[in-house]
Amino acid sequence: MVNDPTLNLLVAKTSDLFGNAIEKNVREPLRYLINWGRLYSLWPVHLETACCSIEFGAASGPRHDLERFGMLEAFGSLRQCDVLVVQGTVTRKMAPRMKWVYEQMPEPKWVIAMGACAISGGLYVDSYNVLQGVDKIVPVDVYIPGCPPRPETLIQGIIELQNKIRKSKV
Amino acid sequence: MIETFEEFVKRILALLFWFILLSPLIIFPILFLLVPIFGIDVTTVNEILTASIDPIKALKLVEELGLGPSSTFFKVVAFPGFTFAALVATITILYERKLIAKTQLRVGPLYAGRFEGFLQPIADLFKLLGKELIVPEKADKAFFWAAPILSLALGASLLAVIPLSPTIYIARSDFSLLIPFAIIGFSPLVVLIAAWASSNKFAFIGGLRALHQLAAYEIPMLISILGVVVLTGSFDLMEIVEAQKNMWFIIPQFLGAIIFYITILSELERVPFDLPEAETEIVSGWLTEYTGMHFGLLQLGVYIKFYVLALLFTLLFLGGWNGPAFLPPVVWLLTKLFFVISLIIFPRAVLPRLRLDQLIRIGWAWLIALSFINLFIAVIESSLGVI
Amino acid sequence: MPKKTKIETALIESLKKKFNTTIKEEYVKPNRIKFSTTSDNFRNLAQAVKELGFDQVISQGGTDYPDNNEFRVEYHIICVSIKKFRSIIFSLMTTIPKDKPEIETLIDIWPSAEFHEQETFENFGITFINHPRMEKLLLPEDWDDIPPLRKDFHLPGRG
Amino acid sequence: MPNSVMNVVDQGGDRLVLHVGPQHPGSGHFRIIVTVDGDYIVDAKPDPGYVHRGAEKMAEYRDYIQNIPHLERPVIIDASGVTLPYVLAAEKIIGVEPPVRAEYIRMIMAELNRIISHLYWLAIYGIFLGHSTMFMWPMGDRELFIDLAESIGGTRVTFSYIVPGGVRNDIPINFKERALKTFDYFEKRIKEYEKIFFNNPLMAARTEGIGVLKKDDAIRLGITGSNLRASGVDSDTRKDEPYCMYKKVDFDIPTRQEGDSYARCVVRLRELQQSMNIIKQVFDLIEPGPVKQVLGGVMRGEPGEAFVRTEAARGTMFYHIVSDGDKIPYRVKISVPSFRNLIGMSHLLIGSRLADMPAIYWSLDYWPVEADR
Repeated sequence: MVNDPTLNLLVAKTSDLFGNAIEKNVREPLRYLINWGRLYSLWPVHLETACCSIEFGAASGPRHDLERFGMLEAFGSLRQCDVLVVQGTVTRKMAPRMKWVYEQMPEPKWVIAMGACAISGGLYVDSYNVLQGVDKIVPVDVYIPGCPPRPETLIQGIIELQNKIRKSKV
Repeated sequence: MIETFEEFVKRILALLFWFILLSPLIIFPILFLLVPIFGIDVTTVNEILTASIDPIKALKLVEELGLGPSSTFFKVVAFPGFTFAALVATITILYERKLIAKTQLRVGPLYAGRFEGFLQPIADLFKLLGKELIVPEKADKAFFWAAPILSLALGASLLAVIPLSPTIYIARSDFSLLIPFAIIGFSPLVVLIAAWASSNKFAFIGGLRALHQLAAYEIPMLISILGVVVLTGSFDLMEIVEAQKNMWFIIPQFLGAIIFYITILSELERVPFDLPEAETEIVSGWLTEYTGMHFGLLQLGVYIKFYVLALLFTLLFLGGWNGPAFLPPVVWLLTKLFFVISLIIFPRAVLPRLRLDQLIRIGWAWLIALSFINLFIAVIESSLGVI
Repeated sequence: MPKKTKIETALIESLKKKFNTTIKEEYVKPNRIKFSTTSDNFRNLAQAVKELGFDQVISQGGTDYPDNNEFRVEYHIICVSIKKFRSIIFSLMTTIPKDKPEIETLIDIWPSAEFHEQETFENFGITFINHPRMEKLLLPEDWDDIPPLRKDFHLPGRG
Repeated sequence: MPNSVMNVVDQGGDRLVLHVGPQHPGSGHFRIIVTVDGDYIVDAKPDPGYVHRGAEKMAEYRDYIQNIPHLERPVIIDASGVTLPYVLAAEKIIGVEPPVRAEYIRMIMAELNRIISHLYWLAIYGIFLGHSTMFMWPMGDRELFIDLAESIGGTRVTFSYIVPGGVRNDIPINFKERALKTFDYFEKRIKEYEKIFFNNPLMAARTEGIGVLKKDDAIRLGITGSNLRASGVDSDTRKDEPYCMYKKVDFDIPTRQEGDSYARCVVRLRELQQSMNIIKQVFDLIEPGPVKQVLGGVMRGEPGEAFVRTEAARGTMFYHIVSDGDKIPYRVKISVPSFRNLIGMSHLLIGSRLADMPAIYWSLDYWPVEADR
């Protein structure tokens, strides 16, 4: 055993240096690369819960064109999807199905709560059949207010989600 | 924290700089230890040092290792083999998305990679690499894993005998036209394995549709290329291309080219024959249960098949690498190839999907009859000495 | 009050001739005719209206009157095939006691009433006898509260 | 479970039970449980209710003005079409008459909404048949009409514009010029739609003779709107029982005799042209004046009832409002066209092929949110 404090310090410093170098030069670029891939390739699940779906449709139309951000419109199977856009009110009948859809999606996955109804129940807050906020059953990353949100607002929300992914750990 | 693309590029450049600076200190001593083990004919250490800054010498060294551009390994792995095919497949994916978007008055991918979203397929690839792989509980696990690998293997093995120019090819065979079609014959099997192993109803229906479709369209596909064989009297792609020096076969074999084009669309499950993946009917068809890189491999396999079939169309009907001499043959080939790829992509923008019974009726009733007529035309032309 | 037109008068007269006093004319306005009858006689009235040519149920619903302890069941019938009747909406109404909320279904007379009756069943708990699908349609499968459109069902937080 | 729809399970054998929805690219907010034998559908059970928000119950807790926003949400594509009959019924109960100019503006709004709704339908029908360009083009052109409606109503889709006593505000000054410009452009586009979609032989092969709804069946099952007109019945509430100022304008009711999916498509395409035609005539008829009758205090209805129907984008929209003299309605019964057309779906699906399901389903223009309310 070496008990010399100077030597110990040297070993510690060197390992710190190497650790930092690896952190800075290997893991960070790698993390950036993976996150970069994820944020430009958000495929939404086709789960329409209520009336906000028409503004989602309008956002994938030519004027707003979500594909600019790498979102593929109307992608088929939820097994290949990354983001669950809750398009409006979630009713008591839809809620278990939506949770099921969320559980079947592969990790990593994100949830966008689109519209006032998905955030808190919105206009239908006192209805007997409406879930007051989708965050009671699935974790939500980005809330997009509006009733319904304009496509521009939806795009803003997607950019917020991209910013969130960009800063997230891998 | 790296947060922007520029920072990332800067960091990578800095890393490269330090690597080049430090490599003589760390890597070369190791190299000197390793050289005797490989038994390379290097007389002096100095040669390695010069090679590290002189590309011509480096190339020679690599060739001595058996990895040079003329070596089999390089041909299979890089050019004109797998890497090149995968690159073309990636470009095809991007090209398809941009072309379709422009037809639909949109811009398509725009922000991934600063310029016109040209890094979009790479982003998709990185995304798929980092995704969780889900194997359904009730799936047949062995086959579920096997299908993506089989799909890619099938695509890759198609590349073996197809030449890109008189000098660029992996292997030469007298039957280089038949071999790809023999391999393509396995693709229904791969689809069926993928569909059956998923143990999903939609996948199963998709698999059965694919089986019907591929079986119905393989026969007219084979018969339609027989016309070319009759005209040249050879199954060798090299000779077929050489025979088109004066006239491309699309002129005497116009009907055959059209039948071959239609069967390509069907074989690749493109619109209007994309029934096995018809989203609004059966979710994603036989791809329904595949996640992450499984899905990526299946798609890559399909797109490599896309490349091969477009290449075959170019070689058989568009004169392959023949063209005015001011450009190298392989450039001519690639130009024609991308024209054919556009042709295959474009129906997606203007046609709806067919129904299974209509598709099978077209296949069995029309295309087979037409392909036989085409064969007769070829026989007559050959007896008249058109070519 | 605007005048009744000829068509409506003719319709009312023909119905009145058939049923005498068993049916009650609630009101007749331009394009709107409303009759009520007892729940036993309701089917006969419906049959007669159908024979006049009124062939589509545009709406079917109930209303809860807790003070009288009864439900009103109302069918709104329009005519599509005969051009001169197209402007008229026929409203047939009956009341059934809340203790025994049962009435015979009319889907053999008007098949278009099928989903409407199903909806009235789940919203009020009114059973339509002989209806093939007396089950939940819009409400969640696990709904175990009282039917929501009854007046004694209160929205959460709205007392 | 009490609901027998949930109990449909695979019995083994040749038949396969497919649950299409609620998460399915071809279903929307709705589930249909189909049993297939080979490629043919032998049984189809619709399972709506995924967007049932209890609008009828909520309407019993809000006064006549407050009801408008939540009643238009279910038919968000056709927001004016769904609020117009409600407002007409509420006006009968409250006892107000809107100014003439407001009636014309209501017509403009209703017809604009019909165009917006039909274009959305056309877009989804394109993608349902696998024709992605036909999704994008109508979606893009729809934005132009949304711009027009937005300049009147203030929002993109949920206007809450038609209120008891008139409309909220007057139309902008240069609206006529802008609208005519858009119509000129769109009439050219309709020709392009015909070229790429309606006259496309593959599209015809997919829809002609598919989902044939005979005239007798259509009447018997209570089918309404464009679906009824495609089966050869020229019934349109705007002609049968004219409301607003529809008796002053001259327009055709497009009908087809075939009753198949293709006929339903073509009828809707012709209706687009008729709607533009109506708006153009309204521009000539409309005269300056007030657009709203100012009502003081809370609106109270007379005890009584009113039932009103209008022709919304999908068919006849029917409201039955019962009032007991309070400021809130006693009962609001909404009968929406989608709900009435739902019965036709299983009728048409049984016996057809699985691949024809999207072609039949969306040709009925069934909007699940509207049906569930």
